[in-house]
Amino acid sequence: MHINRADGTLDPSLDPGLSIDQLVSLYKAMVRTRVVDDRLERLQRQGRIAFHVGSMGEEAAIIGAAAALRDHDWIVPCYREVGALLWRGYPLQRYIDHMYGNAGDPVRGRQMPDHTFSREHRYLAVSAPIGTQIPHAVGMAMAAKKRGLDECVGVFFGDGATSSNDFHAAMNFAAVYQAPVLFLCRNNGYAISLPAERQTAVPRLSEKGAAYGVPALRVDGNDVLAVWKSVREGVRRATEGDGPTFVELATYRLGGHSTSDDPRAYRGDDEVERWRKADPLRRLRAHIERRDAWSEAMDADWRAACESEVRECVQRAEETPAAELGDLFTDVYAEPPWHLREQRAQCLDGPRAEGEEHEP
Amino acid sequence: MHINRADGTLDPSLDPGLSIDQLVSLYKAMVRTRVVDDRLERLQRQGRIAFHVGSMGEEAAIIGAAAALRDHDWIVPCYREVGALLWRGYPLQRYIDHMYGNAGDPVRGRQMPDHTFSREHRYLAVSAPIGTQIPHAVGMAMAAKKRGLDECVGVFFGDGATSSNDFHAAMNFAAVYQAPVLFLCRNNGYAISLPAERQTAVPRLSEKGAAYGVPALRVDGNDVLAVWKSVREGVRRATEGDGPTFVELATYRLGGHSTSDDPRAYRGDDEVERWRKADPLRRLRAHIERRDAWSEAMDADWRAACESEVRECVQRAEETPAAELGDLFTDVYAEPPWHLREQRAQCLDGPRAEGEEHEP
Amino acid sequence: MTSMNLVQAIRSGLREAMRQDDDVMLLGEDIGKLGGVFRVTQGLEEEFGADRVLDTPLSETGIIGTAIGMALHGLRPVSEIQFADFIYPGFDQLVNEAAKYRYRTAGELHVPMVVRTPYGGGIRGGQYHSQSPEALFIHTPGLKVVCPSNPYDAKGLLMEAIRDEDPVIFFEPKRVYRAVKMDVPDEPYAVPLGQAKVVRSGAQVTCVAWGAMLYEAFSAAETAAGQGVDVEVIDLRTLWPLDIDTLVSSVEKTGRFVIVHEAPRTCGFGSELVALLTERAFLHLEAPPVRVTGWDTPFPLTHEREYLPLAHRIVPALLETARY
Amino acid sequence: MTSMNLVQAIRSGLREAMRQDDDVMLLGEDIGKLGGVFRVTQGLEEEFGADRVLDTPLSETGIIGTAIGMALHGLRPVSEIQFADFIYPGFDQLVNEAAKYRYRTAGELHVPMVVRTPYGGGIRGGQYHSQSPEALFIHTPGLKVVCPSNPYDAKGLLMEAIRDEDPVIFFEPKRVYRAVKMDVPDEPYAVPLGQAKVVRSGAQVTCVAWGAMLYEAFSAAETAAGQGVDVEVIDLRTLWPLDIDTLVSSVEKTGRFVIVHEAPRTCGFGSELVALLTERAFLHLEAPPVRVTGWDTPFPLTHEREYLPLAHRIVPALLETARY
Ligand SMILES: Cc1ncc(C[n+]2csc(CCOP(=O)(O)OP(=O)(O)O)c2C)c(N)n1
Ligand SMILES: Cc1ncc(C[n+]2csc(CCOP(=O)(O)OP(=O)(O)O)c2C)c(N)n1
Ligand SMILES: [Mg+2]
Ligand SMILES: [Mg+2]
Repeated sequence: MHINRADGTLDPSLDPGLSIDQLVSLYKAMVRTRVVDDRLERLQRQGRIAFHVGSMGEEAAIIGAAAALRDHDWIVPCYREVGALLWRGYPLQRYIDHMYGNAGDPVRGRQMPDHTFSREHRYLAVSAPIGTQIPHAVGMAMAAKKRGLDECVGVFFGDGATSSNDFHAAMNFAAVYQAPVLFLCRNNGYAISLPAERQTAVPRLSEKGAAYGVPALRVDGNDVLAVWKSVREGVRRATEGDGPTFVELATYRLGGHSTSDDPRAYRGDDEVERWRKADPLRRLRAHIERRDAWSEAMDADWRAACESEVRECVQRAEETPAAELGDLFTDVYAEPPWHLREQRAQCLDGPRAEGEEHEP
Repeated sequence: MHINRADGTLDPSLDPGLSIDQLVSLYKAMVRTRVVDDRLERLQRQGRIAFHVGSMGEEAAIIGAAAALRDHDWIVPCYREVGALLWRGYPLQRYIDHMYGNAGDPVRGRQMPDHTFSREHRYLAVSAPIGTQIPHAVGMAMAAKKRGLDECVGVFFGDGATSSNDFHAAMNFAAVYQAPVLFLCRNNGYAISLPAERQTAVPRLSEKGAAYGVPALRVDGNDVLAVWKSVREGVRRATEGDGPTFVELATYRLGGHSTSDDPRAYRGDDEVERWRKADPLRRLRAHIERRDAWSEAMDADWRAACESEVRECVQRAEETPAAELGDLFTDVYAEPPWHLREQRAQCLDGPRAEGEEHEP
Repeated sequence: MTSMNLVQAIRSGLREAMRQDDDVMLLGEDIGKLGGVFRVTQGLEEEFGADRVLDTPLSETGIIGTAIGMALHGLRPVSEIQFADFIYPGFDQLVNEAAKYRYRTAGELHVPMVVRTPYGGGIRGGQYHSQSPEALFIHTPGLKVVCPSNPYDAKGLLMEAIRDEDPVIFFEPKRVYRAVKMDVPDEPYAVPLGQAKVVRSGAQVTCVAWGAMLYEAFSAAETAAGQGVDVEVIDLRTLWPLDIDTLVSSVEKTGRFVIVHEAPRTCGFGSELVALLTERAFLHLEAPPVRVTGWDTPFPLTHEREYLPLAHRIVPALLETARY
Repeated sequence: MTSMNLVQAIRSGLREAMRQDDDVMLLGEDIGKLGGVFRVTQGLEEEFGADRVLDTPLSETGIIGTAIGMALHGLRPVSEIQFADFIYPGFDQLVNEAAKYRYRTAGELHVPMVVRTPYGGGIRGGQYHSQSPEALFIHTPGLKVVCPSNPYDAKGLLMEAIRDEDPVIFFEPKRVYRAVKMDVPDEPYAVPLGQAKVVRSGAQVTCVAWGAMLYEAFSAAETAAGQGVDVEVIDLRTLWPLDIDTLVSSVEKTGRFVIVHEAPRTCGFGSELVALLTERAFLHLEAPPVRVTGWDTPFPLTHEREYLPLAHRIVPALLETARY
């Protein structure tokens, strides 16, 4: 599906009729996410944060899908969807604190950067193992259904994750139990270095729905309107008792897999250039400009506002002390058993690490 | 696909043209397997063997597929396919010895009954965890392909196994690497007590091929000719470099899951009775009788011959001593390390278990 | 009070937990109409309906993975893994997800769930229906591991595990399922997690066991008594977190100990117990610790009674330790 | 001889093994053009072709499961699991299949394969890029477990592991990958499995370590020497089967020992070493055994240097043990 054309016009037969305010909000959120991404990448290169996994090029897929879910629907993320969390109003400061693993980090310096969560925003916790979150989403959806709640769950994952054990189990359980869940597959062309064409022998990931009896479609993931419309339709199906839907969001990862990656080792600049032209920000901007709801000046202002917002958050994060050492030992269990109380005391009362680790 | 009609006639447009001798051999093998099954079930009820998992009703699927593979193609079994191993000439005595875990057991009393193998007959080793053999088959097929051998691999598994992690990984790898492998899915209607309709939301397991780009078809698994023809076509594809094929062999498990099962807890007699009428032995017999290659008298003679063969094997197996105690410690590694040499000595030199285990 | 075997007591625990709390759900293979291959859940689908007793597709990844999602949503899923030998397809979900959820969300989200699974040998199950993988889970911070030896403890521990806020792996000694009967209250009750039980007090050697091997340890202790050696037998009941105090005081008293378990010796839970007790009771030790365990081979079939650490192997260990 | 870091030495081992034997194949995620996320396989796809260096779909089940099939067919697959933390989706294939194949076919079929995987902390990887799950595999009869600490051993052990007829899990200390350089022969050579190495001899305390922690143990020993305590440091190299003789003779000499590892303490390999050495050198022991290990929590991020058993925690353990 394809609605927002490159020239900024919409396919009138498919236009889901979002208001211009909504479209502008979406655009602004996409730009903000991009600005945050840019800044974090620079911070990592400067050695000020350890790691970042960005979403450059995938903003329409991520934020469009988040917008189509209702605020009380759960989002179960992979690790590249912080744009969806920010869309829901998660404070940017909290995210940046998390990136620094400091005392303001909601996960208390226990996880790598970009592995945050927010119960309040109904956004489950990121974990690194690929695919594991997919059955969680199905279980949550089954729980919501059992409790008779008008609630569904949208779970994000990548093209690579379709090969995981968890994807297979989750799709099957979702169909068997008709769980109100949306499988939001960000096909960004690569699983680190492996192109999607070598991940699987089928040309479209949406063909995987057929194995399970999960209705599936593929949409242009760089077209925020197509994303919104298909996901909203999935929400409707889920909440009307029609079970799961699989939506392949066909997009492209413009950046490296993460700041640890060097994409030039496995793909050509020409390919990236081609996709830069399909940048989802550019496309939506063309549309809202065409409708006179946006302009060059507004764009510059908004970017500047986002930049200064991030700058302030970063400054505060760098001034915030590290997460407490004692936090190392809490939350393993609801109540710390004897051995953790003992180990905590040994650690806190023992010698501190100084200087470097020892290598010959 | 359906070729051998209930009245014994064949659909001429689909008849693969097996010779009447071949058909008689197939029938005889099917009867022999049934007789062996019957006898083992009785032995288990008499407490003379611990366990048996039979193939009553599935003989056409198993033996038809084995016959369509070439002798040098590997068979990778689930646990219900001893008929395929016997078809390849595995000595019945060896199988019965295995069922007794005695000194003649090729696995030296280390595995449960019906978990045998034969390298010589290119029949891999049965293991109990469901689905794990499927990627082995793909790896073997990839190896055969890499070595340029004219060899393919047929792997058996049940309807339940399609939900396993291993099925998913194996189908995907097979398609990505175009491995010369045949996925032989015995859909016998149940995974222990769970009906296939509740195992997955798709009505035909062959629909699962679409997710991977593995050509898939469903055939009447009680029709040995349809089984043979579809599997042989898969062999042709595999060996001509066209990659994997998935064949759903739609059949029915007339007996319990194993001798430990009580199928009346989850299915009605009427259902079983309906399927008894579709017994694959009956159907093939009707055909070969119609062609005057078989008769009531020949049938009785053949059954009697099989029965006395089994009886003799059982008698010999019961006279054979148990597998040696020292065998407990060999074959963990190619060479026993110190700890196993030590443990072996402790065990052999230590006290022997007597009488019963201790329960209050 | 009703006289119940282990299967009946566990069923009673499940039933009472489900009656008390509508959020308790069961998931597993063949647990519906069939009532599970060991019939533990017999009658529960009938009583509570197929939306609380989910007879699932054949996927341990799916069972454990969706149970985690249910628990995150506030339900209390109790999964059955048909045999402990088949828990590995769900291993990633247990060790990387269930075990770490509370930690990685700083306590805001957690996974109150129970995974029940029959374990151990003695039913002629060979290498795939006899395993005792408890050590793998004890090595995983964030999981609790329980293993009752008798019907009374089983029901009480199970009900407590279901109420517990952390993920609990609940190992059921399948060899004991129908072999032991005792009076069990029909109403709900709890046996707290984390408390071992001295089932026989003695002065000369401490013998630690759990699950099915408790009976072997007990019987060996009786035999040893006949030969003048007075053995204290401890049933761990909860393997982790361990009741360290009960163990240390016993060993401080006896100065000698023998650990019994079915799993292979190397890196089995016995090694941790030896390490903990040696570290903590070093000056009291009068004999080297001894482990009587399964051998370091896959679980065999024909010779399973020579593989298992049955009384005939425990008795000499007790006598030698006492006389060291 | 070329000066190589650990990554280069392992790559050299793979390259030589592949040149020697056309049956040696590589499988793993991103191991092709990218050369793996740590670049260990860089250049190998180019040299040996994409049909010997399989850049696989994202499935550890598929990688290990198909590798088993290849090994059964006579190939010598060497799989890379991108991080040890991600080995669990393939755990069932490793413990139920690879480990048990030889046993369950009475030696007629077996699985000569190697699974390489970077393990351990120190690279700011948090709970999913820092784990040390060696104990889980040591507990599994049928698997061998190797963990080199330096480039020379790594190449020699890897080449030997590839030639070995049994499945070998080969843990690579990722913290050492680029941190250590030493002269390594360009040609093939073997370091035999099952032999530990005394890297510093000493009379008063035995300190056992492996992988990245060897350097911490060594450094702690030097510090202790400055305080008058003479420590013997042993690099295990092969974790299982263990070189028991080297360990026991050392402890018989010193009467005291300290085990160091990154994995959580409980049911870590340290507990087995404590148990074995206590059982076998009981009368020589003059101090309780000590384990300096990762804490029993998931692996943290910010405080990983307080989680790891670095020299600052080993030194006091050595001194206290020596002075006990
Ligand atoms: C089970 C597992 N195996 C391997 C990895 C290493 N890894 C991290 S991200 C990644 C690729 C994921 O690709 P995809 O699912 O397409 O998501 P994307 O990063 O493209 O958004 C891999 C292989 C992992 N995290 N988990
Ligand atoms: C991983 C795993 N989970 C559970 C089991 C227990 N189990 C043994 S057979 C079986 C059903 C298999 O059904 P299917 O694949 O249809 O094969 P069939 O027995 O019908 O031939 C189950 C659940 C197992 N062996 N392995
Ligand atoms: Mg991707
Ligand atoms: Mg079946």
